Parts: sequence; C-alpha cells; structure tokens
Amino acid sequence: AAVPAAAQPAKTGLGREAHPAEVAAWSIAVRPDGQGLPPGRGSVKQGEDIFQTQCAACHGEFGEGAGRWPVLAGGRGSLKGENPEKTLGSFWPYLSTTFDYVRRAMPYGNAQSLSNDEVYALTAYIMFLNDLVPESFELTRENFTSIPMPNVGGFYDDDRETSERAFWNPNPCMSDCRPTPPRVTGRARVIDVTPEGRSGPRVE
Amino acid sequence: AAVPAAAQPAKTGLGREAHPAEVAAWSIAVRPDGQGLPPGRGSVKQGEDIFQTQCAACHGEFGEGAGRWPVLAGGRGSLKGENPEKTLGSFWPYLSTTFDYVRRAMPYGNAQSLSNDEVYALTAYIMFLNDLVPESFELTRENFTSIPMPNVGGFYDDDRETSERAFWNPNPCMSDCRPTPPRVTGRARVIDVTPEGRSGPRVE
Amino acid sequence: AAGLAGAGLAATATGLRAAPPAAPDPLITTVQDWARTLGDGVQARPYGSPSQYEKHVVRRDVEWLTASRESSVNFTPLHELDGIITPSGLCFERHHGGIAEIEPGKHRLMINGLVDKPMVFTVEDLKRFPGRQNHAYFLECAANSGMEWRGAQLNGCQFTHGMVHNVWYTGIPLKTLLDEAGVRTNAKWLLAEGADSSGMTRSIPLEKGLKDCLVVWSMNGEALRPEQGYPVRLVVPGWEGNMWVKWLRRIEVGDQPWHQREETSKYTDLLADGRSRRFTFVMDAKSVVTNPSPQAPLKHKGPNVLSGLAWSGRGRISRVDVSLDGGRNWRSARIDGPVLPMSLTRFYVDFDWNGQEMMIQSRAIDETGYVQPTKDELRKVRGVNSIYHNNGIQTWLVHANGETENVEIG
Amino acid sequence: AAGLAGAGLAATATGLRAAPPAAPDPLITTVQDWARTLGDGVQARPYGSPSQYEKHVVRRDVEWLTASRESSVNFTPLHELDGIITPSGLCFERHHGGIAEIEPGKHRLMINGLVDKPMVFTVEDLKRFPGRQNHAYFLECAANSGMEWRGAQLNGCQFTHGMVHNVWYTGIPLKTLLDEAGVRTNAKWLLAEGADSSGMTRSIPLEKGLKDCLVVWSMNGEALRPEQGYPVRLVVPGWEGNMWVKWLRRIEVGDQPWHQREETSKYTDLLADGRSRRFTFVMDAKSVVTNPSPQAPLKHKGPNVLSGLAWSGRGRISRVDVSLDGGRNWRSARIDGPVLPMSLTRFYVDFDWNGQEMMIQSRAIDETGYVQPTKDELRKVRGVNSIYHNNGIQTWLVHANGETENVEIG
Ligand code: HEC
Ligand code: HEC
Ligand SMILES: [Ca+2]
Ligand SMILES: [Ca+2]
Ligand SMILES: [Ca+2]
Ligand SMILES: [Ca+2]
Ligand SMILES: [Ca+2]
Ligand SMILES: [Ca+2]
Ligand SMILES: [Co+2]
Ligand SMILES: [Co+2]
Repeated sequence: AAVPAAAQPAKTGLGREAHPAEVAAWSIAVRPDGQGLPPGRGSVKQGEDIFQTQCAACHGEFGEGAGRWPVLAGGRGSLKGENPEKTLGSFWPYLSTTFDYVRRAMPYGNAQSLSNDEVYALTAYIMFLNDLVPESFELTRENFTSIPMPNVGGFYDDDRETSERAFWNPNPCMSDCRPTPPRVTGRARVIDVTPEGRSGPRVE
Repeated sequence: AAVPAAAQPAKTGLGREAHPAEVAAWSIAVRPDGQGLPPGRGSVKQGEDIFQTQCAACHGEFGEGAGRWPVLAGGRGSLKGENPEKTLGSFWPYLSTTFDYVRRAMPYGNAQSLSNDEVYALTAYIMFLNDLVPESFELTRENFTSIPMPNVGGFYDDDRETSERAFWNPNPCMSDCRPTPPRVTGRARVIDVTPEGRSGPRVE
Repeated sequence: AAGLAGAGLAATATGLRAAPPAAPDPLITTVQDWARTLGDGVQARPYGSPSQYEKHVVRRDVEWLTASRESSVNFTPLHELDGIITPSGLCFERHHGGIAEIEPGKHRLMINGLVDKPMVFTVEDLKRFPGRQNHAYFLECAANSGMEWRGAQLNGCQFTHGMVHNVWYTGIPLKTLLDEAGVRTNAKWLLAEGADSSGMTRSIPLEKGLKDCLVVWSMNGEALRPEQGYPVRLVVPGWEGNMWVKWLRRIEVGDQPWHQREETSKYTDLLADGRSRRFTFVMDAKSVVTNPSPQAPLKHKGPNVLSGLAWSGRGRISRVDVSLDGGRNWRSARIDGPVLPMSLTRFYVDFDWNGQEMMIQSRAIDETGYVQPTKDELRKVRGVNSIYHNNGIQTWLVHANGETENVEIG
Repeated sequence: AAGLAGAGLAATATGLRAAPPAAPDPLITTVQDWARTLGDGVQARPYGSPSQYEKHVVRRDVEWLTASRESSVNFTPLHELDGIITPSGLCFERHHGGIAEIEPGKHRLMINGLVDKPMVFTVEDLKRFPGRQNHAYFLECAANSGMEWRGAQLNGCQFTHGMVHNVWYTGIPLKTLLDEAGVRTNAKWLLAEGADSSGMTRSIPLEKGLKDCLVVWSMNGEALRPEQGYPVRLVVPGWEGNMWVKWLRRIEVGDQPWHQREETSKYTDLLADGRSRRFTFVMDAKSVVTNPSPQAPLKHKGPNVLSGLAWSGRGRISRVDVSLDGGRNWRSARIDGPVLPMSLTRFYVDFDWNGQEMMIQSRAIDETGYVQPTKDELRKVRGVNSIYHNNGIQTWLVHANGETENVEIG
C-alpha cells in the first residue's frame, strides 16, 4: 500500500484539499487493469441502439466510418500493409481505452453526456463490430478485464536510444558523401495537394 | 576634405548608387553652421501672413500656444524657475533647428508642403515673436548664421559618468540604512490624474 | 568539395555596386502621403496587430487532412519568421474538440491519486507559489512531417514542418504542486488531463514530471492564448506536443500508465514488422531550411541568406550543417541568437547564388551527438507506416529561376 | 533587519493547507460547457489574439498629457506581463505624426553624406545582406517616469514606468550598410531620419553606429509592427528610445551633430542652474516592482510573489535589491530568465505577507557597478526640471487591505 515519502518538502499552504465528491466527479480515467471503472453494465444490443442514434452518423452503421470520420471496426491483419487500419480489433492493446475515451470525449460535440451503462453498452457494441464478442454479449465491470485483445502483444517501449544508436555519430561525413550526384525521385508538385497560398484564409 | 578610409571592408554589391536628384530630395537636414540650407529668403512680414493662416490655429497668433499645443515664443528667464518655458528665444541654442524642423514637420498634418522661401519667412517671424530680430528683418541663407542666440551657451555634453560618479557604489547599504522609518510625503492619489483603468480603451 | 564550387557558400564580394538609375525614383523625389499627413494616433490600437501588408502571414490548414476543423491542425508559417521565438498569434494549433474558452476564475486544477491529500488550486493560487520560472521551449507535434513518410507530399515548410513553435513560458515547476499534495513513494506515473471537450489525457513518467515539467499561465510575456490552453497548460520540455496538455485541469498520480487513446490508438509508432513502439516521448533532433523554401523562393542572383531552424528534445543544438548539393558536401552553418536547451535554434548561411540548380538540405546535431538522419536512413529502420517522429533531412530543389520545391532524392 | 521581521521575505511554510469545503465546487462536479461542446476549430483564428477575458490588458494613454493623439504616447501594461519579452501588441507607442503606414515595396533606405557613394537600399536588399543578427534589447523613452520628477503623480506602474519595452530584433548591423557605402575618415556623426510625417531625426555618434546599432525589419519573430517602424527601424541598444528611429529612410554621415529639434528643444536635460545637459544618450540602470503595484494590488495574506523588471543601458543587470520597508533594509531578489546585456531582466521575491503595511522599493545594480539612486539623490544633483532620465527608486505603499499606491517618502 501507499506510504508517505520519507522527507516531505515544505508546503506553502496554498490551494485546498479536494472534496471527495470533486475527486469522484473528475476521476474518469480507466486503466487496463480496470482501475477507474465505474459500476455498471451494457449489452451489445443496447449498445447498437445508442450507436445507431448517436454515433453512426460519423462512424458508420458498422463502424466503417462515414467520409473521413474515424473507422472503428475492421483492419485486422492490415498493420504490415500499405494501408494500416488501426481499430479496437486490429490495433488497440487494451479495452479500457475504448471505455475511457468514449466516456470522456464522445459523442463528439456532446462529450461526457453518456451514462456509465451507456458507455459499457457502446464499448460492448464496438467490440462486437470488431468480432471480439458475440452478439449476445454483455459487458460489466466484473468481466471487463477478461476479454483477450488481439494486438495486446504488439507494443514495446521506446528503444530508439539502442535500436537507433547509429544515429549518434561523432564524425558525420562532410565532403564527397555520396559517389553520384543525387537525382530527384519524387516531387510534392506532382501529387499537388498543397493548399494554394493565395486562396488561404486572410486576416481582415 | 574627405578622404576614403584606408582599409575598405568588402562590399556585397547590394543596393545601388543614389541618383543626385534623390540625394537632393532627401537632404533636408540643416546644421547650425548652415550646412544644408537651401537658397532662399523670407521676411518677418511674409512670415506673419503664412503663420496666421497655417500655424496660429495651434500655436496662437503670437506663438503663445492655443490650448495645449506648443508655445513658440517667450519664456526668457524662466529656465531656473518652477515652470521653464523652452522656446527659440529662451532655450533653443541654434536657429538652424527651427528652419530644419518647420521644413520637415510643420504644419502638423501637412508636412513638407512649404516652399523654402516660406520656411525662411516663418523662421524670421518666429525669431521676431521672440524679440530676436526687428519687424523689418529678412532672413536669407547668407545672414542665417549671424543671428546671436540667447541660450547658445546653455548646453554642455553629457557628463554623468563624472558628475554622478557617486552613483557607482561598490557597497550599497543593505540594512538599517536610515535612522528613522520613512514617512509618506506625497501621494499620486491626492493629485488624482491617473486615468481610470475601467474606463480605459477596450479591445473588442 | 566540388558541389560547393558552383554555388559558393562563402559570402564573397560580387563585383561592383549597381550604378544610379537613369531617372530618380519618384518614391524618393516626391513627398509620399505617409511623410506628409498624420497617421493613426496612440490608442487607435490598444492591442496592436501586424501591418495590413502582412496579411499573408497566417496559420494555414490543409482541409483534406481531417474530417472537422474542431479536431484538426494548422501550421506555423515558418518561412515568414525569423529568430527563435514564434509570435503567439502564429503558433500552430492542434485541437481535439475545438478551443475551450474558459473564464480563468472558473478554472480549477486538481491533483489526486497517489498523494497524501488530493488538492484543488485556482489560477490565482498558482500565481502565488514560490519559485516561478521562465523558459523558452519548442513544442513539436509528433506528427510534424508525418505526411512525408512515403515521399514528398506538401510543397512548403509551413506544411511539412509547421507543427512546431517556440515560446517563452512563465509558470511553476509541476514538482511544486506535487510536493504540495505530497506524492506517495509508490507513485511512478502521472496522468495529465485537459478541461476541453476531448478531455485530453496523457500518461507521463513521474520522473519527467519532477524533473522539468512546468505548469504555466503565460506565453511570450502575456496570458496564454486560448488556442494554447488559457488559462493553464502543461509544459513537457523536449517531449512530443500532444503531452503538453492544454486547459490543464487535473494531474492524477499513479503507479502505472493509463494507456489512454492518445498513447495507444495515436502516438504509437507502427513499424514495418507490424509491431509498434509506444511511449516514444522525446523528439529527436531535427532541422529545416525555412528560406529558401517552396513558399519563399529565391528572387535574386548574387548575395542571399539561407536560414533555418534546428531543435532537439535531448538538449542544446551543437551544430547545424547545410548542403547545397543534396548531401554530397556539407558546411557548418552560422548559428545566431541564443542556443537554449530544447529550444528552436536559428542558423544562417550567407551565400552567393549564381543561378544554378541547388538541392538544399540541413542536418542538426545535438549535444548528445545525435545526428539528424536522412529520410532513407529513417525509413530503413522504421518503414513508412510510423506517422509520427519523422525527423528525416528535408530536401528543397531550387531551380534556375529560383522556384523551390519539395523533393525526394535517391 | 528589524523591518523585515513583520513581512518576512523568506517563503516559509505557513501552517496547514485549507480543509476541503463543506460542499463540493459545482465547477468541478458538473460538466462545464467547454468540456462538453466543441469550441472554435482551427482557422477560426488564422492570426490569434488574446482571450476575451484579457481585454483589460492593453496599452493605455493619459489623455491630458498631449494636445493630440498623433503626437503622443501610450504605456505598456507592465503589471500584466511576466518574463522579459514584451508582446508586440503591447509595446508602448510614441509617435510624432501618427503611425506611418508604408507598403514595404515602396520603402527606400538611403545612406548619404560623407560616404564614397551615396546608396539606396530596398527592404529586400537588406534581407540579403550577410551577417544577420538576433538580439533582445530594451527600448526606454527618455521621458519614462518624467511625470514623477516633482513627486508621485500617476497611480500605476503602467503610467510611471510603462514607456519601456523589450523585444527580440532581427536585422543587420548598421555597420554593414555603412561599409557598403564606404564611410570617409573624417566622419564622426550620423543622422538617422524617419519616413513618417514628423521626419523624425536624431544625431548619433558614428562610434555607436559602428559598435552595436542594428537596422531591423523583424520584432519578436515577425515583421515589425506599424507602430514600431514597419518596415525598417533603427536599434540603438541601451540608448534613449527617441533615437531608435522608426520607418527609417535615411542615414546621413557627417562630421558634426545636427542639433535637431529632438536633441535641443527636447531630450536635453535642464538642470537646476538653468543649464542643460545634451546628448545624454545612455539610459541609466533602473528597476520597478510591477507586482504588487497600484493596478495590481495584493489580494491574499500568506504566500505571495513580488515581481519586477530591471534594466541598464550600460550592460547586464548584476543584482536587484528589494526593500519592503521604504529602503531601510534590503535583500537581493531572485533573478529568473536570461540576463542579457541592455535587456529587461526579471526578478522575483517569494514572500509571506501577514497583512502589515509595506513600502516596497527595488534597486537595480548593473555590471559597471552603477546603483539605481533614490529619487531624492537624483533631485539633489539634477533638480526637478529635467523631464528626462528619471531613474529614481519607486516606492509603492501597500496598505493592510492590499491596496497599493504610488507615494513619495521622506
Ligand atoms: C460528429 C461526429 C462524431 C460523432 C457523432 C461521434 N464521433 Fe466518435 N469520433 C469523432 C471524431 C472526429 C473522432 C476523432 C477525434 C480526435 O482524434 O480528435 C472520433 C473518435 C472516436 C473514437 C476513437 C477512434 C480512434 O481510432 O482513435 C471512438 C472509439 C469513437 N469516436 C466512438 C464514438 C462513439 C461511441 C460515439 C457515439 C456515442 C461517437 N464516437 C460519436 C467524431 C464523432
Ligand atoms: C494642427 C496643429 C499645428 C499646426 C497647424 C502647426 N503646428 Fe507646429 N506643432 C504642433 C505640434 C503638435 C507640435 C509638437 C509635435 C511633436 O513634438 O511631436 C508642433 C511643434 C512645432 C514647433 C517646435 C516646438 C518646440 O518647442 O519644439 C515649431 C517651431 C512649430 N511647431 C512651428 C509651426 C509652424 C511654423 C507652423 C505653420 C507653418 C505650425 N507649427 C503649424 C502643432 C501644429
Ligand atoms: Ca494545386
Ligand atoms: Ca480619479
Ligand atoms: Ca495618412
Ligand atoms: Ca514577409
Ligand atoms: Ca462551446
Ligand atoms: Ca491578468
Ligand atoms: Co511519440
Ligand atoms: Co537623454
């Protein structure tokens, strides 16, 4: 358990202690181990209803994403390819992230408006869209950490200082660094997606 | 005469040589020794006419200053008093300054609109207002530097580094620096001329 | 150094100055309006703005990049700036739920989690803490240059490198607030949370939080701009911009990271083998030539000033090299202005241009000895799916007519 | 150090932190609008401005001071700023014919007089010169604090000390342009001239012009603001602001000073004997406590941060002392942020306030050993008719209720 640090730095007395209800109100972060999950539950079915009303306009009926709005389902097996699609099913290592993010940030433009049960249901539904659970599934605080996530092993901590050690170079080449003159292999101009300066926004 | 410096720094070749007419157009600065004075002449009488039309609205018929606009005449003997009045007559060391300044900056809002003869005439008139010349006087490039100025000897070059040497102090007092606690001898509040913050201009 | 012969890097005298024109310039020989009539007086502009002739100097976005401008980005016009400080009005914006407009009297900052007592501070409280500090730090979005992984895509350093800014901050060390709440000995991570409608969160190692993070209310001398987190933001020197939580409302202290959406779905670096690096916080050394560049082409033969910016999340910039021939030959640039740790650093090369084609590159080296890699060196170890942390060397191709474009070379 | 006992300068712990409130704060327990709905997206503000809640942070003038706002001054709100850099929009203005609005393509800079060849430069030419430099320098009007010679008059550091600002400049040494034109050996003085409707002129010793003067086009990273001389101004480090000619159109080289209106009628220092010092260029070391001050009173007992600015035209600030008892006892302040030559320098004193009356003063010391004098010491050697160069120590009287006023003490 937590113990106070040995040598406590001097306090100024500024600020005030938080009220427990204040801490509760703002403690909406959820961790992979389930810390921070509120009591509650929600089924794929319930989630589907809410999703179609509040989410599908942007994310598509099946989480496929409308227009350029984010895709929420699919993409399994795409990570090594030309067009990686990163979804809960294909990429996200932990389920807690979906619960946490939907609760704090969605629906876009009406954040923090969902009840805890609704967030459980929506999380269940997004899992279903990603073939992670059957249509009959109900998500609860209790079963939350038991769902295996396909890409949980797909991440490792930053190792650039060892794996990219070669970029530390005490003697970078200064002259005749390549045998042949460089040739142009690509031009932004050809792709032609740069906004025109002259048609850009103006300060009036 | 002027000679080129011995070791010339390298030139970049940037910029271009000025056209003589360009140098002439912008060479409006006049020095106490008369350098920079254009050919021309103007009398107190001529100056009076121009002054009443173009200057008196702000500076007063007799250079006494309308409202808070600058006073141009008088003030002789006021420099040691409570309310020094600094005019061509009382303070300015050189006549060239009047010519130069009127030509470059007056009339306020229509600068550089006067002919050289007009500036000679106005300078003559301001001298007259300051009792430096008789009403019959005509100012010319030729007689310009011959008029004695009352306060020409009233200036000396910055000598703070010697006369205020005491302000360089390796050991400024740090504690018990005065025998008695200080008492308040004046308050801005009493004078009450500070603009009210709340009625100040706003950025909308 | 054959490649340098044509377009000499050294500023040598280039012959004689231009003779006077046949006719004088009327802009000199006639009195211009601004030299005759009165302009605006004081208080016409209680809070000033740039000249009417500088209206092109603005942040710009790339509309096709995002579905909505409330979760989008715009870019600092680096090619229009000089020195190391970014004017507050031109600091690029990145929002996830638009700009939170918060009345400072209504803002609260909570410290909770593994602390002796959870605490609540007002903005006024923060300004009363001892130990207030001032620092200039760069903030770079980890996705800066992210559109360029697969090749040259956007034609202008504003778009390729404009998700960076450099600002003077005033605030207090985050450590001061953590000390006030009393951090427990088992604490290892912090969660920083914003008050905006994305409830932006990032996990930050406690060690970094205690080392040099700041809680700030002021940028470039005045209150933070709303786009930059008014009234309070977190400063995480040298680390990716997304972690510098704006509208900071809460710091939770914990013993594990939270694996929030912005450190799993986003801001992880997908490599060629399908695995991803996470917690890639530090921004590697990087540089870009801002002038010339596609939006600021060369206009004159003869003397010209090449200028650019270099920065490193690991400390001070120790050297910047510039090549005019696509990396065959290099010469160290002149650095001017302060060289501060984790701050943009300004470099110049004064050179004579004879009108020949150039492939301009710059290469930053920081005090740890890290040398900015080429794009191909980077792709070799990372693939092209990383999105983030593209610090590869940029190439600008300058044509004989001065036009400049973003190219890839091989 | 009896006077320090009551209002301790040391930041010592002041007992226990405040307990939680009986009822939770609804600003925390209910979701605020800014945490729910989308704010402005990117590109709503291509060039950003301060928050709507900072509208009081503006330059202000004192209307009764001058006959017209086109030849007048307004003042930097020093009490609202922090760090050492003045935001460009808040740099005090002083015009003599209003703001010249000049299209940069139409601006010309001439060098003439005792030179090998008179020259004309465009703004583009200037930007092509080798040796571009960046420096932060304070600019103080010689008349700053001029209203206070006879006693405390204006209630606020914005008005008593706000004719100063501190900005990063980018430009080239004036020497570079003089070298290009070729200065003759008998040259001794320069005349700098502006393109505005006052045709502002000042004589400057050639030695200073060759030493550290700059011709600049950029301030705080972006183009000069119109109020500050766009497109080109002169920078004369450490010397009185009037010499930093804005809208710079001409430098004449000569062998004598010109004794222009701004160095005879104005900017000469009338002493008690009726004689005047002229060419008093350098700004003596000076400082002011910006917080607390009349516009920024104390609001809380307990921990507080006293803050202020110090500067010297002779070089770096080496120390700032602060007194809370009207100059009986002094303690050296903590300086934070860069200490640059001829630049504003920020100092702090973290102190506990028990509610007792204080007479706050600050005293700057520069690297030449100059110690900022008291107002009375200054009056003793200068009288009260000087108008200019009032760098006397300012006293703020802080009342038990925190209200703070500008007082003279004896
Ligand atoms: C008006 C459009 C809109 C609506 C409605 C909407 N979203 Fe979103 N959603 C977005 C946008 C935009 C983002 C990305 C935001 C960002 O990154 O700043 C997003 C992101 C997400 C993400 C993270 C995607 C990723 O790959 O990181 C999830 C999960 C999500 N939304 C779920 C939902 C759910 C559940 C609902 C309904 C309760 C919902 N959204 C409603 C626009 C919308
Ligand atoms: C609309 C008002 C106005 C008019 C008309 C005007 N002036 Fe002025 N004058 C001023 C102001 C304002 C100043 C001070 C400007 C400054 O210091 O920025 C001034 C300054 C002067 C000064 C310098 C005073 C000093 O003590 O330094 C002289 C000399 C002068 N004016 C002469 C003239 C002459 C001659 C004319 C007419 C040809 C004229 N003025 C017309 C407003 C006016
Ligand atoms: Ca196009
Ligand atoms: Ca009043
Ligand atoms: Ca006009
Ligand atoms: Ca420009
Ligand atoms: Ca809103
Ligand atoms: Ca404020
Ligand atoms: Co990263
Ligand atoms: Co002076």
